[in-house]
Amino acid sequence: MSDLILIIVVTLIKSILLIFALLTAVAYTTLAERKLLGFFQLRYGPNRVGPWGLLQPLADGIKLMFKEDVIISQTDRMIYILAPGIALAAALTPFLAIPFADRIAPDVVRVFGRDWNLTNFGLNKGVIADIDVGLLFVFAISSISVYGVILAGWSSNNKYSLLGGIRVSAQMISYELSIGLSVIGILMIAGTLSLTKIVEAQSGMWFVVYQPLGFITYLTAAFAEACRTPFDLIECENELVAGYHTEYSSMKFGLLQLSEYAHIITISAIAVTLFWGGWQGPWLPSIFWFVIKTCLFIFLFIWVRATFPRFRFDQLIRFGWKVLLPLSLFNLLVTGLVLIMAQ
Amino acid sequence: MGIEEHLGNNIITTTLEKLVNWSRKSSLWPATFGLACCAIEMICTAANRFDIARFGMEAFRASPRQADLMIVAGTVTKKMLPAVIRIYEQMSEPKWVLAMGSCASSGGIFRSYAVVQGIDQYLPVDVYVPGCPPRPEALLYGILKIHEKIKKDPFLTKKYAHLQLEEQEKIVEKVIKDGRD
Amino acid sequence: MVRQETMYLNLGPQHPSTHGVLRVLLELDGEVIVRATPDIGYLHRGIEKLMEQKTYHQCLPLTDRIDYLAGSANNLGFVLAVEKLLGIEVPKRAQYIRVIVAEFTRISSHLFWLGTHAHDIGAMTPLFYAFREREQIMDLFEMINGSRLFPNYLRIGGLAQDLPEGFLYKAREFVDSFPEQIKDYEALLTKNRIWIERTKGVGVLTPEEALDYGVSGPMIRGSGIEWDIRRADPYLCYEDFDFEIPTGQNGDTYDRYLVRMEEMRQSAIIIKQAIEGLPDGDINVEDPAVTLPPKEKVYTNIEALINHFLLIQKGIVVPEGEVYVHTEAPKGELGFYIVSDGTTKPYRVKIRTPSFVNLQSLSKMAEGRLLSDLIAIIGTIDIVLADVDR
Amino acid sequence: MVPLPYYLTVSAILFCIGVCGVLIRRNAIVIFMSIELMLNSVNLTFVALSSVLNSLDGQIFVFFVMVVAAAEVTVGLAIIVTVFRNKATVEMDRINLMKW
Amino acid sequence: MLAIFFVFSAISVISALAVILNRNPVKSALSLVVCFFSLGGLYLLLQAEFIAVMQVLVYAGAIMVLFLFVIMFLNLGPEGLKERRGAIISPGASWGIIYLLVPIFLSLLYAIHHPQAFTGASGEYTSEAIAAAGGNTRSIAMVLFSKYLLPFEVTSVLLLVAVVGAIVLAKKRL
Amino acid sequence: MAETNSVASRIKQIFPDVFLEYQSFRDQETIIVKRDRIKELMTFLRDEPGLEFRYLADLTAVDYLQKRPRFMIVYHLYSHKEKRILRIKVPLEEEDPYIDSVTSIWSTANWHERECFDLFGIRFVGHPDLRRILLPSDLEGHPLRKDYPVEGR
Repeated sequence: MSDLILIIVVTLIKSILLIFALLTAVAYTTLAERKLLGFFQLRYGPNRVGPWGLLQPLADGIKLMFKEDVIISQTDRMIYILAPGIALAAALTPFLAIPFADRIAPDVVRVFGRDWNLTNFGLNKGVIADIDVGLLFVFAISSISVYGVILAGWSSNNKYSLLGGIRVSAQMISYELSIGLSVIGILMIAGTLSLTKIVEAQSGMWFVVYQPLGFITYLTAAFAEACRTPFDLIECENELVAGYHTEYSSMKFGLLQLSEYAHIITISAIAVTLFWGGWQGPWLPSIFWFVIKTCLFIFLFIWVRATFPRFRFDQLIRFGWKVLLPLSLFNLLVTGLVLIMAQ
Repeated sequence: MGIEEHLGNNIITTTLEKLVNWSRKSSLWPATFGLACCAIEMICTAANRFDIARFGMEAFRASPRQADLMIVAGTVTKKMLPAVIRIYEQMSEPKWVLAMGSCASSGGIFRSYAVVQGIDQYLPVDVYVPGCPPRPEALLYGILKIHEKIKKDPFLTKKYAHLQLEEQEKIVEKVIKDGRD
Repeated sequence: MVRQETMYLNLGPQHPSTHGVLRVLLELDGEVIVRATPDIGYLHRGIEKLMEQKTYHQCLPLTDRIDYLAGSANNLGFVLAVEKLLGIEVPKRAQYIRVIVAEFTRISSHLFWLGTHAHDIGAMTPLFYAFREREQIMDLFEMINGSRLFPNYLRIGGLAQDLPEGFLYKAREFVDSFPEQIKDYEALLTKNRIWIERTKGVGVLTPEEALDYGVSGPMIRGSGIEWDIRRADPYLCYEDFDFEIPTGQNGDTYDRYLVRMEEMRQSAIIIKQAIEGLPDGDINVEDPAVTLPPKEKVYTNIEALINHFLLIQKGIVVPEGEVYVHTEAPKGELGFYIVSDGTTKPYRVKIRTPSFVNLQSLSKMAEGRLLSDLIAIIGTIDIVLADVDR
Repeated sequence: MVPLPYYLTVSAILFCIGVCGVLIRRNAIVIFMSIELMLNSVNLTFVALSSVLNSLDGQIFVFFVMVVAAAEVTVGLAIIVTVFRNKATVEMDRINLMKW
Repeated sequence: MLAIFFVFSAISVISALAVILNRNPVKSALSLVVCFFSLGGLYLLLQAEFIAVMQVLVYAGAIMVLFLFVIMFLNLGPEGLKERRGAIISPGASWGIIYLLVPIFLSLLYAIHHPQAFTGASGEYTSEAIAAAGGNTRSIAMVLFSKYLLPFEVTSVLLLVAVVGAIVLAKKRL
Repeated sequence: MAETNSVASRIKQIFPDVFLEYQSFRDQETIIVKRDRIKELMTFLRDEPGLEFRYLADLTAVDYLQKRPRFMIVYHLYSHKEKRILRIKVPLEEEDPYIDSVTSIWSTANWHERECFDLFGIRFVGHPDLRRILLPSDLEGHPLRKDYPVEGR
């Protein structure tokens, strides 16, 4: 019984800390984006609110919280309110299975005059739940994340939002397949679905070396998954005003916005875990490596946003089916052949 | 309005008020709302030389629901007026209006059958920025004035001045009437 | 239970990518546009009516605000029309300076088009790059007459004043560095796969359609018709300059993009030639009925004082008649049709603005395309709503 | 450990609800969803029995059912879209393609 | 354990009812998603993790998105999402349902509560054996790629046929 | 001048019943015709070899409040080949000012004619979609008429 309590308590502590860290990270990703975009565009970016504009996300958050919350009358109230929550939850949940550090606590801790063995259930590991089918879990949850957008778009009772919702469902069908196929090469090499084991398998060499094509297809599909430029079709302001969150105001809009950036972080973290060795790295503590690598990916996302124009809706679908899918299949084939040869 | 309606009137509220006013001033998102010539100078203000982003204001929101500040940049015609009012009403409280340029303030040089002689006949304007068109610096100055105004806004200690229902109806009637002729 | 019906979508009048207050009524089948009907007039300010109440010189500030991205180009069209009515021609130096100002206006207008067009298609950064150069031009405008957007520098019979000191040097500096800076945009866009995908084959106008719809400027040149009023019907002294008229082949958005990019380069070349060949001399016609006397004379000479008084108070008397003068504004053919009844105020001014006519081809180009293409097409027409509605 | 009959009861209830849906709804898409519901209730039986009988065949069968369901849904929805294009309705009462 | 089972099964039954009783097809689809989720929970209880995740991934993540897409795609008009008013169940149908379903349900219940019907030879995959083999997923893979290899390959053909069929059916012009 | 005169004379020759006057001011030629055969005339001007005014640059109206006839429709044609502008003017009476639409000849005339209808109240017969274009649809009066006050009614 005491084991169960231990599991619950430790997992709770880890989850709360992680959520707190993640939400802060998400808030500062927005600031980083604004600052970096400023940098790319020969501007300063926010610099008046706090030193170097560091308090900007805080100000945005408080302001949104104290803004009037408009709920339009002709809407499906429950779904309308639920949608931002679903979006944010689905964006954050994959972190449950992502190992963010090697180990974060000693094997045995002495609390309340008692030794608690943390090695059971991997409680001292830098992951909240070391799920046996971690990879599948992550993809299952991220396939759910479109519901937030679809529902927000549908329940807003606004044609622009609806178009955003339709776009996301159609676009998701086209890239979800490639994103799944592109990581199968990893599975074949690592021989496991558990994310911790995948990271451990990369102690010798990062998988991006073995799977360059898989990485590229994953990354491209990831841009579509995170709905970022050049695939930010569902909320592109020049066509659909604000897409699915046109009718959202106040903190609900804030949640949608948070979920969008949380999605970027999640996707980057998955990329790091699968292809770039996760927390592996010399000299520094493992968690630093994880954070640094993830930040690099976030930087890439922002960089691309500053550089590229936007695809058209049908072009994305065609791209997904005609380029990404064959590429990832080809990658699969090559990986299989090489593995057979190696045996 | 948001949470503040559920808060009582007590000692914490003054501090809270300061905090919230600070946040509102620091993250005043304008609605993308260019009507005429002044819109060009507004875009210049957002562009790299003047860089409105420094004040955390580069988040030009396309959807009025998420915007805090409506910069009426340019001539408002009678045909456009209903749309302007509608957008203002779609914005969620608290919201501020800045009349940019002489056309928005008074009709400017266009004293003709098609032009509204000043948007303040229909919307509560907080700050007027003169000029035809005002230079970006002038617009920035106007925005800083709005910041000052927000800082002094006693929204917790005094109930926010909602427009009364009747008044609102009157305005709507007036809009419909004026939009027609 | 459900009828299969097309969805009606109302784009604008306040929409981020309608470049102002255009409203487009869309009939959509899924995301395919069945019919796009532009609804204009949201910026109709009655300029033509207002002009009938004002003296010719008072009309000048109004013309600035027609196409507010190219204020001086509108000034130019108007003063040329009035000068034609008067039957005068301005001195060579004034003509050269007018060319310089007009071409700078063209560059700044095209830069703005580039920025917003790219932004509409989703590339944010070109907007800011374009504004970097545009601000330099704004500085130049500020030098010549004190205002950024609307310098209002031209006068009937000449110019408001001679070029300030240092202008030519700065202009020269800009023109020299400009081709290098265009490379920045080209690096971001011209060879970008996504950009090409988004613009090639979108919004095609064949030469026949272009003529039928009466489009002008880069629109008609993009369709492959080499027609530039600067060359076809030279005004000012454009025949003195050596420049090329770029044309496209397919008449699509990409071609028009290339045409405008090349036009900016050509404008820079024209300015360079104009600066090099800038003659000395007067900047106003020597006609007391048109030109204000010099300030020092007004203070010392009674005749000059009366002349000044009359011109200011009454305005220029323009002989009875009517002219239609068209110029190559940045967006296309800008025509002023002025009917004079022999007084100091125009009897009727009709402004044939390029955007008004060009916009008409929108429904033709957008039919059967996707919603995203509509945004690209609106961008490629390069409209300014004040220019459409007047 | 939850007794097997419990699972089977839930499965039976779900199955019957699915049958009801097929019988009473007019909307073709909802009928289709009811069929999916029935398939899922059967899946539940498979998984429950496989766990009781210590055999993986049931789970593998579920796997196949999912594949078939995916295929079925693609084709089925395509048919519905086509029917809608021609008849402008997805109501079963009005879709009488077999009757001329 | 039992409590969790009851929670999941209650959710699944209620949401299944919502599927067929909701007027609005979008809401039906959403209820079905909830139902699939709770079924996934039940699979987890049965220690079929792989199937549980697949349930979420395939059913909730892919198939239902397709459903939603089609519903939203077909009902673009503002009135479209509301079905015609009136009873979902016509009186005649309800009697038919009672006559048809009640016997089915009762016989199912009877069968369920006579478990001798289900006794068979117990397989070799006890939970200990599965754990020893490296988990549920690995064991399934072992069986799938040995005993069921042919059916597995055949399903790929089936999927291909389905994709081709769907394209042929739904595309306006090929 | 002679060349232009030839345009005028050719019109006079082919459309003698509608030809009214030829004017020239500051090298710009104006031909005034009656409204009756305007479509035929315009088609002729567009297609006739040697003229080929393929491009309708502008179409507008002028309100001569005091004069009779009150309105004057003004077409500006441009020939890319000849690089020449030609102005065609058509007088219209105050009572029921109408004229045949040239939309079928040049698509660009569509909006020009709508604008003319909007601001002057001139009816274009055979126009596919004659609605107000610039002003709100429920406005009364036509603002560019000289008897309409500048600040509106």
